[in-house]
Amino acid sequence: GDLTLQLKWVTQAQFAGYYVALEQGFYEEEGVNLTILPGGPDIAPTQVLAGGGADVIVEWMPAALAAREKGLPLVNIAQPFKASGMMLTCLAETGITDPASDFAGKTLGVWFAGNEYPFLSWMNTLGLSTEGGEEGVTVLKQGFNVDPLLQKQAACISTMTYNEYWQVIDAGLTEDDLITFKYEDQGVATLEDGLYVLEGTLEDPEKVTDLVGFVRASMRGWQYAAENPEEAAEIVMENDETGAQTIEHQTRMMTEIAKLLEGSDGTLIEADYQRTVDILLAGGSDPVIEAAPEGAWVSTITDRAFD
Amino acid sequence: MRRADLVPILTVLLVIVAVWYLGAIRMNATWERDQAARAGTEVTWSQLIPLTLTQDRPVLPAPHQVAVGLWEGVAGQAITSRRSLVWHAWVTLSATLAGFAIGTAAGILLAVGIVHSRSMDQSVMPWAVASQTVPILAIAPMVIVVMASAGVTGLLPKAIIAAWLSFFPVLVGMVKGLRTPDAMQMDLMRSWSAGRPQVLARLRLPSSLPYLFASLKVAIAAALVGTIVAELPSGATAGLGARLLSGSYYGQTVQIWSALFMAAILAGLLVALIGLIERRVLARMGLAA
Amino acid sequence: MSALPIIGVWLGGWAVNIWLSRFDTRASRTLVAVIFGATIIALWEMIVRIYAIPTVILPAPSQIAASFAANGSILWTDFVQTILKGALTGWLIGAGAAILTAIAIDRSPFLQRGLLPIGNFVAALPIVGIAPILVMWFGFDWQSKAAVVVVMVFFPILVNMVAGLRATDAMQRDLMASWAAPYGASLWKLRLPAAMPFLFNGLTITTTLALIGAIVAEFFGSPTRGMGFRISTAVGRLDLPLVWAEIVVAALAGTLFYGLVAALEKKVTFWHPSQRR
Amino acid sequence: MAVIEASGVCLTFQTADGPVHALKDVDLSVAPGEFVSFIGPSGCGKTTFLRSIAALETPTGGTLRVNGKDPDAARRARAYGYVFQAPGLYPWRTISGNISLPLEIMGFSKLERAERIARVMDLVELSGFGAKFPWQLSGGMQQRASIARALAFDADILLMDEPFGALDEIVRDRLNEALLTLWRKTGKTIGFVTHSIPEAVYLSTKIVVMSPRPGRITRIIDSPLPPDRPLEIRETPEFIALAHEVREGLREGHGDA
Amino acid sequence: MAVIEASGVCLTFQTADGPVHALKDVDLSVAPGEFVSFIGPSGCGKTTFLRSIAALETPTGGTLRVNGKDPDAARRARAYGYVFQAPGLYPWRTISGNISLPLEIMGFSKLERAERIARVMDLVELSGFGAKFPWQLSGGMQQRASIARALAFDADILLMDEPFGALDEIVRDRLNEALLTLWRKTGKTIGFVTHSIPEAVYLSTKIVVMSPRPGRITRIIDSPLPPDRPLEIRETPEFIALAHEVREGLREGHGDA
Ligand SMILES: Nc1ncnc2c1ncn2[C@@H]1O[C@H](COP(=O)(O)OP(=O)(O)OP(=O)(O)O)[C@@H](O)[C@H]1O
Ligand SMILES: Nc1ncnc2c1ncn2[C@@H]1O[C@H](COP(=O)(O)OP(=O)(O)OP(=O)(O)O)[C@@H](O)[C@H]1O
Ligand SMILES: Cc1ncc(C[n+]2csc(CCO)c2C)c(N)n1
Ligand SMILES: [Mg+2]
Ligand SMILES: [Mg+2]
Repeated sequence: GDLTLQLKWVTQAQFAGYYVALEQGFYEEEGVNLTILPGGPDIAPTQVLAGGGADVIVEWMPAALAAREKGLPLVNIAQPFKASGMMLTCLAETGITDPASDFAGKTLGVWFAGNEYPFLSWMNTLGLSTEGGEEGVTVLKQGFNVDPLLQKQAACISTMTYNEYWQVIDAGLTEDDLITFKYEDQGVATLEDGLYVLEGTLEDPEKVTDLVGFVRASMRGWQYAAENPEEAAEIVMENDETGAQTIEHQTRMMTEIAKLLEGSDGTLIEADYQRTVDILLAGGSDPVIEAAPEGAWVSTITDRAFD
Repeated sequence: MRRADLVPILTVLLVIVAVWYLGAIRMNATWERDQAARAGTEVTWSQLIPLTLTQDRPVLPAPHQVAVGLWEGVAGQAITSRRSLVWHAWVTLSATLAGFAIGTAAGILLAVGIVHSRSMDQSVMPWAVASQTVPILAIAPMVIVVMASAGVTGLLPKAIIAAWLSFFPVLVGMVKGLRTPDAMQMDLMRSWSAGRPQVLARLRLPSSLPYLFASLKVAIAAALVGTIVAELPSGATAGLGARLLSGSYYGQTVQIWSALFMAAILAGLLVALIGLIERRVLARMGLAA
Repeated sequence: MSALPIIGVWLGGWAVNIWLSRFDTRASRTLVAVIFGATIIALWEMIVRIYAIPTVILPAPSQIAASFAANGSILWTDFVQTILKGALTGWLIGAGAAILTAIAIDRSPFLQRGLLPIGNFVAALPIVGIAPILVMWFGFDWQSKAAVVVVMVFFPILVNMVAGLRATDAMQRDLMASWAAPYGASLWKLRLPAAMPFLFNGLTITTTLALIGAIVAEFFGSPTRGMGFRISTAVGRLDLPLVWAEIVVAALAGTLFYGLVAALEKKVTFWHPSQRR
Repeated sequence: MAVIEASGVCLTFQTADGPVHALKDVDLSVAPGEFVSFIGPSGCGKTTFLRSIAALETPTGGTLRVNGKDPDAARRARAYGYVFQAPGLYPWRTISGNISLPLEIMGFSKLERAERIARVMDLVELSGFGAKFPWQLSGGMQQRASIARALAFDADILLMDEPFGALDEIVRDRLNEALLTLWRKTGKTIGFVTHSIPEAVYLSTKIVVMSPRPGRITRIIDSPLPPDRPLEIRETPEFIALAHEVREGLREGHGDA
Repeated sequence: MAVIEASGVCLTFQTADGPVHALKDVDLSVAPGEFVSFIGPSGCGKTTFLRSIAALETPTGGTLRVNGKDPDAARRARAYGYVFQAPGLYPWRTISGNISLPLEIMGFSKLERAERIARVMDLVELSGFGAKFPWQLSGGMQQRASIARALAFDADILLMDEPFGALDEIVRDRLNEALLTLWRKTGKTIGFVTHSIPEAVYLSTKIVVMSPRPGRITRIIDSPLPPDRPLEIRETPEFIALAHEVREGLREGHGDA
């Protein structure tokens, strides 16, 4: 049957698996007619899903769980990404070496529109206020690019291992000029780029069959992409309507993405889920979610897919 | 534009380009100095100037860099290519024209209603003003999502945002235009006992045309702005707005400026086109200035 | 079936307005506009409830009002950041600069002929496109928003003001010449007053532009306050009632801003035919 | 039967500064084929009275009958041709397009329109200018076109409100002569407002002198001049005496300026 | 010495359709204290000549001297009061504000301004209307205000371009009388453009008849009428004869209308 997938961001190698599966005809083989909707900076996939504009979305778990608490019954049906690619990239010249002691009084760039939750959790665990001042950190709503760091408007900015970090490097800074803090290393990594549907969708057996086929095909796509990064990058390039991407950048991104995929066959690992929930629950007065969610994920789809 | 104006216009343009070059050198120099400092060397002015004008990611690209970017975008690609500015301009143009058509039709219809119904005049006008203070551009992403949920995708959501911005100038201009016939002209119609539709078709509409064209020029520019902003949030789809955004996303300032100039050229062409139609129509009606 | 009450309310509001509009007094005019608005809000509430439209798509007016009441301090902070600091400052600077420039080039036909076509052209451009660039140049806080507003409002006001300074009719200029009036006197006593209707044309048009510019610029980077920031963040958090509360603030502020400038216009250009009746 | 029959006509405008009595107790009877001039100082109600006849204003008192009907019925029966002080031509229509407009509205066939346009253009000496736009013509020619427009649909009653006010004296003389000829040929009833005493005397069979605050008729002077009037008649003693009488009548009602 | 001395004055406008010869070989000499009227069909260059005298246009040939200087020097010496056909009042100033404007520009003291404003307002019968805005007054009152404005600073030469064109006959008569009185009292030199033959004859000591294409002077008629002229003088044979002569002069130069 027909399925629509809403991506979290613009067409790039971050979503190569889906484009590869589409181009290679994996979805067709499963009898799924997939439409991929690219995202953008101000498109909230959760809202698109709620409005019925898509059947499945690629979303970060913190945003998904926060939306679930708001009453939108999101359910994780598969988790292709094992590890988080989030990090904070700082200029070495600011003298920051340890987040716990050096962030206070600094200006940090953060993405909003649902992407701020991991950062807020981290600051919560560090006990730093995000309201500015000497004791806390000043938060900037980071725009679409890495300029705040290049322009020295922020001491650190949010980057993904597979994307923005390399834009900083491409801009002419060297690894020595930078110091990075991966969320994975800081113990505050949350699950990224999972596949979510509305609870209601799972009550429709036909849709469920489609979803099983979709997840199976997607994981074949991911596997193929990880093994053939250059070809995957080519396919992404073909699907990019803006014509702004470069093949070098996409190939490199695919290589980095492959690292995040390692260790996942698409099935959500409960321990990872639990860690994410704990991080989101932690943090004093203003946790991202108030209570541990119930039924926020199912394994039925992946179980059927990878039988 | 008259011949005699050419010299002053060119002079002013020349000054702008000169100031631009100076600005580019100044703004891009910081980065070169920082790079030199990181490498532990010094740069002299004579080294600096060529460096600042050839950066890959300049803070302010030099005019010739933009010109090259524009040229490659327009002439360096097949126009069906995703990298062709012509193709992106076409995507934007089609939504702009659709929105402009919707906005113009809505503006004219509302104006006709307002001129004929006092209760419409009193109730619609204040809210039309208020409607323009809604930050439609800020909620453009939401509009797109909400429309998508209603099954409306593609060109139409962008066109609706464009229409929202362009109906207002048309409405205001047409209300004014439809009311320009003076008391004497209305009285003449009355002395011939002409009906309302006849007065509308033979007096109000023709006399409103100069106002209509003036507003259309504003409206088409507004429609273009609306379309471009509507293209911003969905960064991966086509159009000049998407180009602008992806340029910004990847720090490709040359790409931003090329898209911006393409938009400027598009706006200029559209306004000029309406001006041309205006002159034709008004000349045929004997109203040419 | 469920559409019946909706149509009923619509027709009811319309009928009341048709009846009221016959009086055509100041009070009745206001009342008509208010009833029109109230009808639309009532229809909105009914549509949302009857068709059970999800809040994340379109919240009901009642939910928006509740959110408005609950988030007073947030809305106020955003209002100060975006409207007072960003839009208003930018508008004042842009208008001031445009007026001074217009006076400066007024004496030079060369500059006028060179600058005006370019100004006209720039005034029609999608200036919001430069927002990312100005955020890059002027930083994240309100200064870059004000800069966007300055650029957006500068040319429309300049073009209007220059046209206004030239709008004196030939007879009025000849009179000045016949009195051998020096430049200063004819600027101050003839051209500036005569330019006011044009200037205010530019000023009123740009009030809404200023708001749009300030809000949109926040999408390209901002501190953690401001209406554009709040709208995009709240959408991400599916807090749509807050989004709409911000929109209401923007519309109110915009209407107020427009109204103030229009009132000032009325005071300053009381003599112009369009202001008399 | 009188074409225009006014008795006790009053018209009061309600304005922000209180009521303005534009017409008060106006009695007048105009026979078919008469040429009636209205003269009087500014604001005495000449225009208002002419407009009332044409049903462009509604009197607030008294009775006013046109062709035995009430004025609005006469208007709907298209009894009037009205010429305003300014030509009021539509700039986007050519001269013949302008003359054609009322004919189109009244539903004349294309053929008949062409025929009538040719006839009236000839009458006002504008043949050959049909394809020109109004602004390509001098003021006097425009005014003639507007008269042609009012003549085209052959209304019985021609109402003219200072039609020659803006023209220079020589042109005015010519048009006055042409108007007299037309009137003699067609036998229309003409109501004519003017500020000029010689013009009123030269043209009319009946001169109505009005005075302001409130607007009323102070004198009705019947002209003894013959229908055939060369321009030189203006230097005859009868003419000068008549002009003198009109001037006297005007002075009476002219309290202040 | 003549106040205005024109010899061989030519003025050609370069237009898109080729040159327009607005004035050709105009010779005229005006003595101090004369009242000169210019009359002629539309477009014959009356306005252009008046504007050339006031240095609002520059002749393209011949010589023109005012008070022995060139016109621009005379303008800078504030030799002119100029009244245009339309009142041309500044709508954002009250009537007294308008009259005060040239006085402010010429640097009169506040006290003197008030005194002069009162005097000229009285002269044109506008006392009591000082605080009104122009649009609150009738056209005739506005025109009188504009005359008051030109009188306020007491220039030697008063140039008036159809100042009474828009007024009704009675008001016009009154203003004509007032203007004559003023002229007799002050001995100013007045240049006056009109379309009305009786007005020209009534006011002037010298009537200049012009004709168009190219604009030139066809007759200069010196008036034998005495300086003291009651309105009734217009019914005297001398007056009528003079008017006749002017009309003849006009007809000559009047090819078409
Ligand atoms: N629509 C109106 N509302 C209020 N007052 C009016 C209106 N029309 C005319 N008047 C007033 O009625 C009076 C008569 O006006 P009307 O136009 O009939 O005078 P008139 O004799 O034609 O004068 P003129 O010679 O200046 O044309 C004037 O005092 C005028 O101010
Ligand atoms: N600025 C100008 N440019 C070109 N032609 C002009 C200009 N001013 C006047 N003319 C032409 O010069 C001629 C004389 O014009 P002028 O205004 O002096 O006539 P006039 O005698 O005052 O006529 P009227 O009685 O209509 O006011 C006309 O043919 C007119 O079209
Ligand atoms: C306004 C804005 N919001 C969010 C992101 C971040 N973001 C969302 S998905 C994703 C992965 C691709 O790099 C990233 C970085 C951004 N860049 N700009
Ligand atoms: Mg009148
Ligand atoms: Mg003239």
